[in-house]
Amino acid sequence: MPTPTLGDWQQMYRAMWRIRLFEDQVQRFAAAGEVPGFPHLSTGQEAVAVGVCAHLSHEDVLFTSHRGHGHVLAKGSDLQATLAEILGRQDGLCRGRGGSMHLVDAANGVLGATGVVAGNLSLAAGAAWAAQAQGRRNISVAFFGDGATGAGAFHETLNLAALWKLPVLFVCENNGYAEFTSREEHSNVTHVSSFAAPYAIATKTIDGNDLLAVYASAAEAIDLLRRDQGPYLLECMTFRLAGHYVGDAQQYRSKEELAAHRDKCPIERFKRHLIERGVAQQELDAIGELARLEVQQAADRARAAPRPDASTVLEDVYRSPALDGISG
Amino acid sequence: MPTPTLGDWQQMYRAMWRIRLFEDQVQRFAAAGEVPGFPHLSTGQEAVAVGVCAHLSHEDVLFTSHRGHGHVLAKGSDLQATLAEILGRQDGLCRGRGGSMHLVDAANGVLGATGVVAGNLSLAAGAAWAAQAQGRRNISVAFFGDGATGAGAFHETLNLAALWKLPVLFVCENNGYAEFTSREEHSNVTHVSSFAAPYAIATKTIDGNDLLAVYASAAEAIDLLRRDQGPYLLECMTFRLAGHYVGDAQQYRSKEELAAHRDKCPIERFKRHLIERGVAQQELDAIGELARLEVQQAADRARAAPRPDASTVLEDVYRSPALDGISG
Amino acid sequence: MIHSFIDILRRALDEEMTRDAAVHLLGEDVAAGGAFGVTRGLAQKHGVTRVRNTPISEAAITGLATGAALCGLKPVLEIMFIDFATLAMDCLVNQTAKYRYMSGGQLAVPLVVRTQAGAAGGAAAQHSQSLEAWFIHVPGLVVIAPASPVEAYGLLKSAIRLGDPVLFIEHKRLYTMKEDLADDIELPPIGRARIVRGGTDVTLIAYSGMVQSALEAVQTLADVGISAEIIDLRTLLPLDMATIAASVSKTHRVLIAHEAVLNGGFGAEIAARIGSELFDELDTPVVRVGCPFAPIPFAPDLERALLPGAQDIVRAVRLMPGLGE
Amino acid sequence: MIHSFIDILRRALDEEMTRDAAVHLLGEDVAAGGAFGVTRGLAQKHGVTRVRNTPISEAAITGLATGAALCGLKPVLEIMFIDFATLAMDCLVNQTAKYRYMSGGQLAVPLVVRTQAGAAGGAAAQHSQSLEAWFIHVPGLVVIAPASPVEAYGLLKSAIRLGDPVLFIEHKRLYTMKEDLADDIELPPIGRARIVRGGTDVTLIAYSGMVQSALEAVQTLADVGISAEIIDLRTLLPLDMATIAASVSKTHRVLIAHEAVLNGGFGAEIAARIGSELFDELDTPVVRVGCPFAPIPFAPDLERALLPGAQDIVRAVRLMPGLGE
Ligand SMILES: Cc1ncc(C[n+]2csc(CCOP(=O)(O)OP(=O)(O)O)c2C)c(N)n1
Ligand SMILES: Cc1ncc(C[n+]2csc(CCOP(=O)(O)OP(=O)(O)O)c2C)c(N)n1
Ligand SMILES: [Mg+2]
Ligand SMILES: [Mg+2]
Repeated sequence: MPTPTLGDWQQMYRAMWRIRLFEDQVQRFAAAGEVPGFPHLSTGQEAVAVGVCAHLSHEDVLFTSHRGHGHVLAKGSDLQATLAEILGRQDGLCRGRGGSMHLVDAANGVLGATGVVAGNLSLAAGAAWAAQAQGRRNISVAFFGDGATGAGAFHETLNLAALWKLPVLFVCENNGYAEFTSREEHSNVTHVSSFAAPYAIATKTIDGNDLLAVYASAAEAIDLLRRDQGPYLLECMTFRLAGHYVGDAQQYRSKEELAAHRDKCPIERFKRHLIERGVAQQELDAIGELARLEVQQAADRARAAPRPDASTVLEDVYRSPALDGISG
Repeated sequence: MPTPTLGDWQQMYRAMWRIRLFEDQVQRFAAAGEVPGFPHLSTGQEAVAVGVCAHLSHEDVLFTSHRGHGHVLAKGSDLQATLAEILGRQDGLCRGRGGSMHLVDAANGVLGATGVVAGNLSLAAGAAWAAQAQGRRNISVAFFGDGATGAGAFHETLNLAALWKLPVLFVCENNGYAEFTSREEHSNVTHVSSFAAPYAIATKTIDGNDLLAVYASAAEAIDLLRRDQGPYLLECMTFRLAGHYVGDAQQYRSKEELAAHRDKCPIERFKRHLIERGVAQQELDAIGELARLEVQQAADRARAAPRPDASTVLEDVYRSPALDGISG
Repeated sequence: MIHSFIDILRRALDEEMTRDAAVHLLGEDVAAGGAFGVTRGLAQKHGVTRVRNTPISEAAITGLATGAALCGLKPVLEIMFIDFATLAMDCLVNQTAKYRYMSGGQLAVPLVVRTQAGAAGGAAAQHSQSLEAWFIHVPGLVVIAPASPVEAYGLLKSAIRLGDPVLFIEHKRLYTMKEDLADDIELPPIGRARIVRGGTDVTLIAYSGMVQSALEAVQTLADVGISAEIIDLRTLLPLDMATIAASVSKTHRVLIAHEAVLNGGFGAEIAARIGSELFDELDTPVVRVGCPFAPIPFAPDLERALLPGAQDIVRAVRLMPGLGE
Repeated sequence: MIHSFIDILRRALDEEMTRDAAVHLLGEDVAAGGAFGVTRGLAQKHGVTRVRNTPISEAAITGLATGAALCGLKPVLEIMFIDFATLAMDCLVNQTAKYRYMSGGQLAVPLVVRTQAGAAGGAAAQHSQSLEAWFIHVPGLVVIAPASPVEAYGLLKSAIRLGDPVLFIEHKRLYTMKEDLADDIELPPIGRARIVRGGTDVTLIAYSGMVQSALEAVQTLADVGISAEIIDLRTLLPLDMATIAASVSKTHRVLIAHEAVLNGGFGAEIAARIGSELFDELDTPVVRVGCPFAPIPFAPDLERALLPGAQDIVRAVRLMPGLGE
């Protein structure tokens, strides 16, 4: 992989802003009662999504979790179609069938998001198996939280992926919480990367709020995968600045803890880096403004988009035309 | 725990013979078509059962797997009642309802055996939790095979047991195979004990065919558990000298492999040890003969035992009398 | 005193914990109050060793609770959404439900698994299912699905005291429903349905969230001169056929309503039994109202279109020969 | 050529693997031939990368197969006993079945999950269940349960070519059954039942192992002058109501037989539909024969006492008003 140019880095800076502002927009829509269900925001975790997805092509596939907006956008899915899906509109990515926790954008390699914690991991391994079996070079990426390591499916999948040497990158966003329960309370394993050792899976724990670190480590990991040296477990230490879902009163953590992490905001941090590298504050402001406009436009259009037609509710239960409209 | 006397060791020698001859008897019964289902013999793995169970009281509880005859006998269950259960008789441990894979002898602390691989592990942890919650000193033991480490339930349970510091001893009989699939083919993790590390669970891999080693390591482990330093994962390297189940043609392994392991028979090995310690060959023969007679008598009686009365088939679906005989 | 469904569940748990030291709660986030606040404050009151947070390990925590139930505890396990009970089916079905039988009566599993089901507000396909039909197919389990706060209070307490494994299904749409709880309520027996409202022309059989829909429907039906009797099953397993028989022998018409997918839903079993045991009592075919054959879609417009409701009951009753327009 | 059920399954798999490079087999011990020998020799022929042994990880291998199906493979996954499908329910129900719908039609899951069910010879409570009723309750799945070798051959091939997720249930008691396979057999369509034997007095609806029991019963019934028609459903989801309706409109009497527990079994759905759609055709109540409400016991005497069989069918038919003694 060629070293990114300053322009590439600026694109990534913009990508992070798009996610941040997108989530802010979802938050506003949700507060206004316009988002069905309970959206989980990725605010504060943008560097992981952007740093990993910067290395992926459309042929590479991605499976995310309940907290997946950022990953999908970083992979390149359309802002408006993604937002429209979260609003439950007909021109959303899944025609309003999936919603916030179930974004799929097949053409862009976003193959799924599961609301069941850890449910995506084996799917990602399966996609990697298909690539391996068919001799394709693309890889598969699974994003998941630290809470998912409590689930048996995580461990079953590690074993399989190691045994079959699957080109799958497991990216854990260790944000220290599973809902309202802190990491210490749901596991006495501090670092998710420790689970790789028994399987001799390559692994690393990095600062997930440092875009440079994420980018570099993902490059390394993905390079191994593309050379059949998979799988890889990348643990990104991060923090969600938002509640578990929109509306979470966050009584389980202190104002001080939150404040301390606000200072480690990945966007601010990368901004300081770019300034150090000589990018003008104005230029960065302009990038942020551009992202704001993009999100604004997507929001306006998504909100104006038509709702699904109730008469289509029984469509697409099966692929086979012969099974269309069966009642059981 | 006081050091065993020579007499204690001789009792353990006898216990191993009882298991060996019991399994031989099951094999003969099965070959004659008298055993329903597909019994899994523990031939060759006797040292693990005996070395661990020597430390358990009736209050300590045990949960075993599909390959559990030896554990149940070593824990002290009645030969005849155990065999009667395996033959599906009315005076079997479970009145013929359970069978070979599902031995329960509650009064003796044998709380279950599951035919679903790894299904017993969380139950054992639960029993340990109950003891802990009620301030009892007894411990809980789970026996399982190396194949069970592929199951998510194994890992979920390790996490829970470590987090809650449960007094549960996980005893893995690593016999190198899961059915017809060798360890190398179902995992690239050589030693099951490696799974303990992430959780900082105390662990050890030992020669499971060496009764002395099993006895000493189990003593150490159980001592930790009784001092609230649990859980513990004890990996016993062993080998099943019989097929996966009675009737298995064993095409997946060579005659040489089998022969090599016959030489490592835990009973022969322990016999040599006792002779070195001055026990007379005659005395050992007499012990073996005693075990043979015991098993023979149990077999004769179990075989003569009545079959369950078909009219009782709907009994004991529920405990509550109000639910007796409901049809749904 | 007026209680919401959530508050009344908490009260029942609190009282049972006070009454019996063997009762322990466990589940994801329960010490923090649980995802829906049902267990709020209970860890503070009864201690974190009796109200235990667990990792996200539905399989193992169900096994843990089962093992503990074998050894003297009376655990109340929370599975946050019934959709995640899919992860605990081995234990619930192969172990928990069968323990007493397989041990020849030696052991029992006094366990309550509380879970939350049903669709509301765009929770989408993986957080909205009604899967009770799976569990009524499993000998050894008891299945309860209360339709109101007061019912939930009594049924939960009865379930905790039962001594056999109970799946206790709470409908997310009922959580905010409020009712007055009398001081000296008698605990309802497990396995007995209740007549929510008497009527003479048609029997509406429902449970959980659909009892509210039936109540709504009854108003509309009354306006057109149709008198409907509502049976709230309360306990799905065992099923109270006696109450059903008494009602159908009077009305000779039956409609069964549930939110679950129609095909293979619990309504099929009820309809089959009525068709067999009350064949001669039926003036018209048994009608089932339930979810058409699709996963629950995310968009509210679609969700609404798919879910059965009061209008579906009204429409179906009015199509019954003899009651029609 | 004469084939056993096991051999014919192998042949179908072999032919489909030869025909379509996307077809891959996976499961515990499948490279070694599988627990029942179904896949014997296929690894040697098609290579161990197309016939893959897996660890004992029912959840993950189901996810793996599903993920691979999304990306161009057509996996055929073996779950050794349907009792272990309990470990894969999250994936099968929450992911596999719902993928197409939740993605708004973008993706599909061309996956066949072969599994083995039913009781025989003391396999006991955790290796003997018939759980098909759970799966017919899940929109997005197809459920097939063949009743003979030749049927299994055609249905398995049709399933592999379908393009939607199929649960393919093989009955362990049928594995040794033998049949002659013609050379130019036409593949049966998914969703179409077959008339196994024509008759006029009563319709016997069965599938999987119970079709054999029905055939036995028909002999005995013929001896007392009762002419029974047997329908083998073959596909349980979708259900072929047209074939049922045609038969019932002729016989006006129905018995449904399955090995699964009666309460909440698939028979309930069939009975409910017949009761509703064919109400006026029925001269007598629909009768269901199935397993009474208990786990499968180990002892053969008890297993035999519990399991439904030909005599239960005969007895039930002879109790039907108008056909009786
Ligand atoms: C199997 C399962 N159990 C419980 C839940 C409820 N739940 C949703 S998110 C969540 C916490 C997940 O924590 P983590 O994996 O760390 O992801 P994060 O939310 O921190 O991004 C839980 C318990 C679920 N969705 N799936
Ligand atoms: C969940 C589950 N999957 C598959 C099986 C079938 N099966 C029975 S024993 C066995 C192998 C178990 O291997 P291991 O745990 O090493 O125990 P061993 O037989 O070697 O003692 C398998 C796959 C099962 N019983 N349960
Ligand atoms: Mg987290
Ligand atoms: Mg083994």
